[in-house]
Amino acid sequence: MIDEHFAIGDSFVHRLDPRVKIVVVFLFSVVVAVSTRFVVLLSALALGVCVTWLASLPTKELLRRLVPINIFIIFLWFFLPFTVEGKPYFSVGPLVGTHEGVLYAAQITIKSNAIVAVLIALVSSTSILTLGHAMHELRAPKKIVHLFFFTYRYIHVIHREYSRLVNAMKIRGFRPRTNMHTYKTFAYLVGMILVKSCDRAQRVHNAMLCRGFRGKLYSLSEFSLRTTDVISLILMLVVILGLGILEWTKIACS
Amino acid sequence: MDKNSLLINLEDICFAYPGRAPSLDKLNLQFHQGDRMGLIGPNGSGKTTLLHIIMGLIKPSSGRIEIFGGHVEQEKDFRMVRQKIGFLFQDADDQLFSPTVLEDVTFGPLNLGKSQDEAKAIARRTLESLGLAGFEDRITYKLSGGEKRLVSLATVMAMEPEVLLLDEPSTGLDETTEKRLVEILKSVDFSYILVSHNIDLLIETTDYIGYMISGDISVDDDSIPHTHRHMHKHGKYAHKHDLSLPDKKS
Amino acid sequence: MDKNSLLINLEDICFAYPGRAPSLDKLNLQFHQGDRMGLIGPNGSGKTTLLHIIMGLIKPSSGRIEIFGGHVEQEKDFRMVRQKIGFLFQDADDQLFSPTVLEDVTFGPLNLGKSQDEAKAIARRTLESLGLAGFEDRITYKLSGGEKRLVSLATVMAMEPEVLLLDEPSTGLDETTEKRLVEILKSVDFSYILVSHNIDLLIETTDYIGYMISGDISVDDDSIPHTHRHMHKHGKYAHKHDLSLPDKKS
Amino acid sequence: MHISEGVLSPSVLIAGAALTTAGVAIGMKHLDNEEIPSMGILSAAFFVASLVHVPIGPASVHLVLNGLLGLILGWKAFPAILVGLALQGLLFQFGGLTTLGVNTLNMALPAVICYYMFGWGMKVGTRMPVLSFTAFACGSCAVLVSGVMVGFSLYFTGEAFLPAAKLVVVAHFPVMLIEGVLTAACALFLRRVKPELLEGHYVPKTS
Ligand SMILES: Nc1ncnc2c1ncn2[C@@H]1O[C@H](COP(=O)(O)OP(=O)(O)OP(=O)(O)O)[C@@H](O)[C@H]1O
Ligand SMILES: Nc1ncnc2c1ncn2[C@@H]1O[C@H](COP(=O)(O)OP(=O)(O)OP(=O)(O)O)[C@@H](O)[C@H]1O
Ligand SMILES: [Mg+2]
Ligand SMILES: [Mg+2]
Repeated sequence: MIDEHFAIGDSFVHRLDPRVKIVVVFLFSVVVAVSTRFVVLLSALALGVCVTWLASLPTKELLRRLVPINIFIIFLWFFLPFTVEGKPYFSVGPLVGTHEGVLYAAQITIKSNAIVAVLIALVSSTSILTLGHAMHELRAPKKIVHLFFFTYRYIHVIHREYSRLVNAMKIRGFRPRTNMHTYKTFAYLVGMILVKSCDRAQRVHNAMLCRGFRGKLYSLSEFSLRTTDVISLILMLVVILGLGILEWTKIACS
Repeated sequence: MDKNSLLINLEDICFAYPGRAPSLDKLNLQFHQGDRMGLIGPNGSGKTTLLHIIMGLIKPSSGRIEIFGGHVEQEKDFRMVRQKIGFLFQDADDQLFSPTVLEDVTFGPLNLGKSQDEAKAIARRTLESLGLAGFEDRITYKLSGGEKRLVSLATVMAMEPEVLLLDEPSTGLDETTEKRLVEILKSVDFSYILVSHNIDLLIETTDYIGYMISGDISVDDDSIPHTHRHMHKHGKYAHKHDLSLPDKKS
Repeated sequence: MDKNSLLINLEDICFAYPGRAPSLDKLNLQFHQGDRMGLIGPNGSGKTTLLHIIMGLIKPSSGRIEIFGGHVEQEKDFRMVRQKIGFLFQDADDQLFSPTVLEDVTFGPLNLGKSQDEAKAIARRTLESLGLAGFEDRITYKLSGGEKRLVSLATVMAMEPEVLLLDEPSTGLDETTEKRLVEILKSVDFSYILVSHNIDLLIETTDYIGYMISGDISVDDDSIPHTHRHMHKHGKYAHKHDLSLPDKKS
Repeated sequence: MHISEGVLSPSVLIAGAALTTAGVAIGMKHLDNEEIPSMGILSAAFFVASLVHVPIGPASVHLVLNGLLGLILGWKAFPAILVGLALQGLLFQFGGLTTLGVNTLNMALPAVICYYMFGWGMKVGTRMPVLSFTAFACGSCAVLVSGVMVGFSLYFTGEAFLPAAKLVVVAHFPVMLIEGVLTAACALFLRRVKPELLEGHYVPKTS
């Protein structure tokens, strides 16, 4: 479950400098998130599709990952067409859907999918450790970066401990149901994970002390921008700027 | 069920963890009522994986599993299996999750639909039979390594299984506790499969030894001594054990 | 420092975890330059506790610790100790906390004030000497159990210690990896204390064996064979080891 | 509940990001360099615990546990949740960059509030019934406040979200109950097994 399927690969996108990817994703997400014009949103979505295609990610897995956000979007579709005021467009029983409401819901749908498509294509195609190093290079606070590294490192160890406990419950005939026994068992499971992690924290701390730890953490990372990275960065910045201008001129006109 | 009937029958089982080379590769295994089988093999040869397959904790990508004469495939088939086969995990210290020993040992029986009182009675009985009387209210987390291992065994035995699978039950145990474990194994009349890197232990507690290498088992007695420096011991004890078979209580 | 000088000298060390019976009880230990000491004893007899005391990870309630000829007591005294004594933990996952192998192995040297480049050079050299060349960019959590153990050893060796403390380094390892470990131990010219439940391993890799029981050590060669069925082996190999002492490279 | 990318208005996104930055900064002040490894390991534990799915009738919900997290970590809940959500986003695409601020705030602020409201109940010597009651209240309140904050995040984006926001809050009610029960049982477990964890002595310190 916590494997990084998309990080394996050797497409053009996979080989891009991770710092470039982070900067691009960030600017793209911000610009698209504040945009409202359909021209802009549709171009953004088209761009998202292009980038995922460039990253040659397995389509099925990609669609599977789009499911969670779209569930929330579908939930919104049940409300927004009826609650946004405007010209009546259709009706379901006593409820009247408006033109504006449908447009608004459509806008959100396109925005969400465009942002997440680019996020998946650029960020999930990088291993999380590389991303951490790139964040460090981009001058993210050191403490946060190290917290990120340690959390990520030990998620795997603790997840293994967790699966062992779950398996131990399974082989003793446990079946989750809606009852107190189940809730109590899960509470014990959570408690046990916390207790074990606490002990592990102590042991890791000791191991670090034995290697001269005095509160200073280091990261080794060297990235070097290649020409393709610089060109891609400039290209994408121009595209994002274009989207921004397109959106902004609307504001200027209206 | 009659003696020497086929309890576990695996045919051409293949399994690979995602993104890994196959851990089990067309593995075949026949395990009969009354068998006490040892299993040895290098790290990563798939011993633990095999036991997990039998318990239905992971599903093979191909192959056929028959247990107690029935074909098992679905999660609900395995629920029945798990009542009859007890499994002691590698790292058995990780098997306990309840605050007290008594709660942990009653967990299995409660899941099998026993009442609180019945479950407690079973738990007390099991603990006593393993020499753990008086441990009921101890906090599991604070037990010593050896005690945890024995309590884990109690939690499995409290399910009253017919077969035991033991994955390296003696690693990290001192000799006294290991001996106690051996005594327990020798005294119970279960059929069992015991995985260990310690050939002396296997020789002492099992009738025959399978050698697992890169996802397959060979049960060829002659091939084992070459892999271990205690070969003279093996020769000596193996026969003694073979002879002692008819003495078993079962 | 001259050969056979006293490296570690513990006098009447007492220690108890809060609310427990004493784990160490008036323990005395003299450990000299060039010694290769084995330590065996039942679970909970205080072996790990002893090693933690030496590293200053826990502080004794009474008694005196002298290391490298100096009295150590405060945290800052122990900082010096930790540069000269390397400690291999029981669980490799505790020791490998960095994302990649190279980062983990350079962690120690960097803390000792080496520059990034020096640290990397040391790390590469250490990895190579353990047969782990090419492991630099592997992700630590994806290593196999045996690899993790060897990389842990590398992280400790990269500190270039004079003494090694090894806490059950071979548990859960198969014979191939265990042999590799034994070869490494035999080839390095460290003094070390090796804790293990496996007496064969101790006999092969150490000059004498201490037996720890309820918080105290007795280094009485005669007392050991009685505790183990391989006594004939011990008698045989122990002498060989004693003889081989002067041959050491150091 | 996570809010997807592209839903919220810029002002809500900016406010969320700003408040989260402040919260994380305070959390980081409480955190020595030396504690970072331990905090990371504990955050990882909460991350894994939040993958637990508990059944409720025919459906199942995953645990949030921000009440318990707040009790144990206090202000450090902010960095812990930030990192946890970032990793969730990277691993499962449950959220993205622009909503990271709002989503962190919605989970971490209730955790901190509960820390101040119910932290006293976890001290040594509290009687068992008091402990279980405060733990229950803590677990359910944290989820309730989270739900209300998610609701408000939507409502502040536009009046049109009001019915959806109300439903989001209502959907949190059953989760509240489960979280309360689980937090109480978990606190009792910790009290028996490792009481110092509940009192904030979880980080190893070199003395
Ligand atoms: N959860 C897992 N995810 C991915 N790969 C795994 C997992 N568990 C085991 N493996 C891999 O599957 C192979 C078989 O592992 P398995 O644990 O069955 O070996 P084993 O014979 O029990 O070894 P050991 O003697 O060390 O216990 C190994 O290559 C191992 O790295
Ligand atoms: N962190 C701890 N808190 C409380 N008690 C502890 C702790 N660690 C060890 N003990 C207790 O101290 C005693 C000595 O433990 P120690 O770990 O030193 O034994 P050991 O000889 O290393 O055993 P093993 O062979 O199982 O590793 C045991 O009774 C143990 O239960
Ligand atoms: Mg195994
Ligand atoms: Mg120990």
